[in-house]
Amino acid sequence: MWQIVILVGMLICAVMAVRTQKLLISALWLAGASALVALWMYLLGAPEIAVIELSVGAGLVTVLFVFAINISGEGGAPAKELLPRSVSWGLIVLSIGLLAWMGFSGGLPLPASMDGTIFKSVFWQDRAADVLLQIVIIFAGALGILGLLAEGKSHTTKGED
Amino acid sequence: MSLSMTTLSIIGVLGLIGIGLYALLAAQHMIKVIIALQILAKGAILAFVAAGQANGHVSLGQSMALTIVVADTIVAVVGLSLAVQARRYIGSMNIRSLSNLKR
Amino acid sequence: MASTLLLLTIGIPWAGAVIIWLIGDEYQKLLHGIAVAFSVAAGVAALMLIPYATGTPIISVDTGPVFGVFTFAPDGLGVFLAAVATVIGSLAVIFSVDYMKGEDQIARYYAFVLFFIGSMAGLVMTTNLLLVFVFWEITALCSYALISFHNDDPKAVAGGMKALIITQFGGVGLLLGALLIHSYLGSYELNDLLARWNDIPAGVLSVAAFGFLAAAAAKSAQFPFQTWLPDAMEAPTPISALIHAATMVNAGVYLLARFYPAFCNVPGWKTAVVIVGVFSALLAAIMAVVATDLKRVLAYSTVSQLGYMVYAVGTGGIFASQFHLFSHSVFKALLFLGAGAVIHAAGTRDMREMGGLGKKMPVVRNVFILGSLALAGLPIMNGFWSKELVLESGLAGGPMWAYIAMLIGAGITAFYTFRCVYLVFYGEPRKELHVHDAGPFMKTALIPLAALSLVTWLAAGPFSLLLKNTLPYHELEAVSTMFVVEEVLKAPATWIAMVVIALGLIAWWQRDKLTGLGKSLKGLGDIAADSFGFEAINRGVVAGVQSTAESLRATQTGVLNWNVASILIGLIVVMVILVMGA
Amino acid sequence: MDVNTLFLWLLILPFAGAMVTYLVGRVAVINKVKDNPARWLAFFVFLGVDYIFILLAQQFLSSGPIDLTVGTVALQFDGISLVLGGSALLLGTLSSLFSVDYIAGDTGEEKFYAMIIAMMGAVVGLSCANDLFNLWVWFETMAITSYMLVAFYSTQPGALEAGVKYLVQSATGSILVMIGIAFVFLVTGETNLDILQKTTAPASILLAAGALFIIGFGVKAALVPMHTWLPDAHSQAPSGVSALLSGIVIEAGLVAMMKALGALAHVSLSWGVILLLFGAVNMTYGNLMALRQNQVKRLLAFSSLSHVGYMLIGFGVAIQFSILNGAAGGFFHLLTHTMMKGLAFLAAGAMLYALYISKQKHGPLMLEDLNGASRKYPMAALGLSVAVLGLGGLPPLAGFMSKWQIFVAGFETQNTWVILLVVYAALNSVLSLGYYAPMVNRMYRLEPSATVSEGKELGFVIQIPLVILTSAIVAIGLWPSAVSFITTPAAAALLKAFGG
Repeated sequence: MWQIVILVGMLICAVMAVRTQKLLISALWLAGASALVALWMYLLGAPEIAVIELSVGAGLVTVLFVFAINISGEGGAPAKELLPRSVSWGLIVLSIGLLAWMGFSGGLPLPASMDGTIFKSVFWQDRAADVLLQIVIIFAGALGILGLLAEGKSHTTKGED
Repeated sequence: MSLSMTTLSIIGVLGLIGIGLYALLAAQHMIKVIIALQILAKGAILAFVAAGQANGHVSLGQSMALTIVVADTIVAVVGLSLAVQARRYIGSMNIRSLSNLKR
Repeated sequence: MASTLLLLTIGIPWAGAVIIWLIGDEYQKLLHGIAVAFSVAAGVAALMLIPYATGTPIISVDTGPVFGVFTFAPDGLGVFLAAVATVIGSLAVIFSVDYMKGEDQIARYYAFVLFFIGSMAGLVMTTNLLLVFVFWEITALCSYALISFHNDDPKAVAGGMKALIITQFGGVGLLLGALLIHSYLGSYELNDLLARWNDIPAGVLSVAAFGFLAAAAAKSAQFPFQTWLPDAMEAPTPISALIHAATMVNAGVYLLARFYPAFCNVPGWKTAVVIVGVFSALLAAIMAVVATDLKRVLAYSTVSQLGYMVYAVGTGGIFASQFHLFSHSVFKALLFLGAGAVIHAAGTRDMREMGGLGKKMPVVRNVFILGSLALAGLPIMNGFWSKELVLESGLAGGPMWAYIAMLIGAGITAFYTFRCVYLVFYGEPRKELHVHDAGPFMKTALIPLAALSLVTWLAAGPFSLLLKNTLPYHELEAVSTMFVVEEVLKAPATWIAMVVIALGLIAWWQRDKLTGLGKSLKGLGDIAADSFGFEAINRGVVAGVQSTAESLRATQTGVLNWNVASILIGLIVVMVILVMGA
Repeated sequence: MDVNTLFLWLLILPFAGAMVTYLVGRVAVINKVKDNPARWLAFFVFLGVDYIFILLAQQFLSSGPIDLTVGTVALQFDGISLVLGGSALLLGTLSSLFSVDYIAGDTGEEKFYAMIIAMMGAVVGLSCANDLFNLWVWFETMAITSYMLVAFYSTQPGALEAGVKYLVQSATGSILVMIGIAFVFLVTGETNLDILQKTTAPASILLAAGALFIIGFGVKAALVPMHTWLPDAHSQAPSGVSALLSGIVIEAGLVAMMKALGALAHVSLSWGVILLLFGAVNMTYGNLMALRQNQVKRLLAFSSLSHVGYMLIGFGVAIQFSILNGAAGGFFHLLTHTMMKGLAFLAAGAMLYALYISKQKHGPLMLEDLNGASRKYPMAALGLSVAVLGLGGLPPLAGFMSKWQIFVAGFETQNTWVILLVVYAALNSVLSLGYYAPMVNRMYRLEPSATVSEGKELGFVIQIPLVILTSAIVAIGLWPSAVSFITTPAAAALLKAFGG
């Protein structure tokens, strides 16, 4: 029963993150959702990823959001949606409904016994290829931010020739 | 309640995805859009962990989930910097002012 | 030797095209010289190839199962049309030296002309269906580039686009046929089809047959695809001559004649071919009567004469159709180049502004009249013999109504031909035009053509022998020239035709007395001037596509939310399809 | 060096090279070196990767697929890697050469080169991935590297807007793919593609996974209606990047989709049908949209949609009817589209550079600007002409031959519907000439537009890629079998992935 409470809490946090008008509050709701997701994953027997999600999802990302909101300021007054609300609802209900129906109609596999592998060795050794690529992704992300936020004039030398 | 943890997790995943996608349809501010992407990412992470838990390969599931955390954080960061840049050079983070390229 | 000559026939013009393109526009004189040299050399190579004519491929390069064996065979049909393309083509090039003097971008002009000639030679000599399609499309591309040569003129560009799109549209029929044949025979080899057409299911074969017919009709500007040819008149006049006499439009008739043995057994195919021929011949002839643009008259006459050739194929007269094609190439090149000389001198294409030009340019007048006589089918011009052969074959192998329609067409042909000659060269000058006779290069091209249109019919015997010996599947008989002469002179059909043609002439002579009739026909004339509504259909299709495209642009909203929504729509659609399909 | 080490180097070198390029470039920027060495370093990194790739390709052609296992993650150098990796490296090399002048002096030059190397490295890796999750990671790496490249002109509103839309839609697609992978993993506990292909059985959750793969990867592969980011991104990116996006990235999305669907080959019998349907829609939509465009790069971007349609028909026929020629034609068209669209964007980019960028203007290249361009920019005009005529499917250019092979495959099915679809595709080719041909015409007009007469001369280096690609397109058109040694193994690999 208490699992359902966590689950519902998680979804409510997400809904609030979407519904809230103030961006800062919205980011905080997101952090809340993140924390509950982490808790849920802990319950699923995945403590390592839960810790990481807590620190990155609820910590780092929130900081980044606050930082960005600081730069940009709060958004303006709420305006009418660009997409009619009924269309949005229809699309979501249809697509998620279909997904859920297709997902559950065949029945989910029964819980299997744990394979007993250790996260550390799976992550660092078995999936080393993914890990190496994460480095590339981080590198690319860093360059992306640097490239985007770089101040200064474009075409510094071209005007001279 | 006879719902298993796996079933509950999948419900949670679908819920997060639905909320995230709805946010993408309704959001008018770039920050909100990035938040929506983050909600979607949480759904994906949860899906992998739940899948790993269900089939017994929980470490494998965690490992893949971790990769997703990294990738999606980077996406969020790049997205935020794009948004900040848009604020600087377009003057707004609103989707309305980001819809000049069309037709 | 034969394979070398064959490669030279295709390769020389292409090499010339590349060289001219590399030289660029700087050296005008050099360009003219090179173009003439290469085109004449190609013509010589093609003529030298004639004695080596054979039905079996002499060049074959295997490129694997998908693209087949690239084969070339200089059989009677191929080598003959290659010779027409290169020889008439080289005369058009010689004519261009005067006509295009001082024009800008002359390199582009000559490069495409030579590329065009070489591709046409390739089209008729390859026996691989894929290569047929390739060359087919290249000729379409070249005609587009040349029709819209004056590409600052929107009319020229539009004319070129129309030619390209319509012939490409027809090309889809060729593609359909070629691929169907390949999928059932596993080969692109043309002779395989002619030998093994029985292995293809009847329904499939008939789709292929009608696909080829559509392709041929589009290329030869036949009903109902005839609308592009008159608009192609925006091209420089030597190009019109090239398209009408040497290359392009011949390809359609060639295609029908080439595949006749495989398709003649398809139910309804021959009738369809006859109908296409008759409609084209009659409609175009009527349009020629009301046209006032000199080149348009000639363009309609081309459609009409091609109609005769198509009709001949439909009635089984392969020899007659190719023989008429031969005559037509010569006299139509002559007429177009003559018209080019007139237009070059007069600076207008409108016949109503001409008149009385005969005295000022006697040479052009004389050759033009010779060409007109051939077009009208008067003895002893080459057009006479071949048209009579066509009509005779129609009487023997086609339905009676078609024959009568074609006879009427012959009468109308005579009528509009003489109208045209009279309006241009005789009567009182209607407008003050400072004209001069043709330049030396123009004459170099015109005079041989005039001579040829007097004598090519003498080649009937050798020509039929050539076809018989190299086209084993066509079941042709060799006839001697004398036999043809006797046959034509003895046949009552000839005399009927002569009477009709004479009636056409008398009608022109007595046109003033026929005003009553003329008035009653005015309605028809008006419809004819508007291309019997086909122009409207063309315009409607184009406008429809354009406006659909324009309204479709609204779907690119540029709004992020909608973009995401479209992803979801895609997801829902795919899931529904999967659920329904499962 | 043994094959496995070589393979590893093929995967690592681009990223190592990217980092080194960035560092060298950064140092040069800090020290205010006038001609940043990063531009040439990038080119040489590409050459190095090309060399390793060729060695591996030779090995593959002589003794079959090369396997590499990192931990438990399987990678395989097979025919698909040969086509996609080869195209990526070819166009990447030429594009980096092209960008030497184009990007010179722009802020972030060193990052630009690092990113294109990394992006192409990711495509090569993607083409080798034989593990469902690893495939996604390569895919995501490619996506993240491309975000910044699209928004490279980070002070231009257009580029930023395009970047935002691209990022959000691409990330959405990426999440959908992840959910799909999670579903597959949930049911099977496995991510190896070979094992998955043999073990998966029909189940509705796996059908959902397949739908998610088609849509998720379809966003990147620009299937209509998931294509909406493409015209913006392709037209706003620097031209070298536009060429890569249009010539490589969307194809990489398509290949990733094929690989992922291969894992679910036995789950449904209708994967091929869905691809064929998307193919039909893509062709029509792309052509109609391109018909009314007046910006050159946007027009080319829309035409990419229709070319994805042709590839989809080839792959769809191959999957649905197990016809080798369909896959071979699809890969052949992938290869020729890489060359043609790459050339088209590079040639248009060369003119954009001469007319606008070199004067520090950021206007779009309009169709009117092309008027009379052939006199001043003969090579760029010729290249663009050859490229668009090839795209329009005119022989004897490469695009015709690849379309032909797809058509041959369609007819080989001897299925009326597929044959009608192929005829429809051929009619679409005719329709596409409606916008390609006038474009060529413009360039050869006599009266140059005002923009052209004020344009700057083009340098030598920027024209080298144009010459190479133009001659390659003509050469392949004249001798189409020249590349069948690449496309046939790729087709075999695809059919094998679908258990055929």
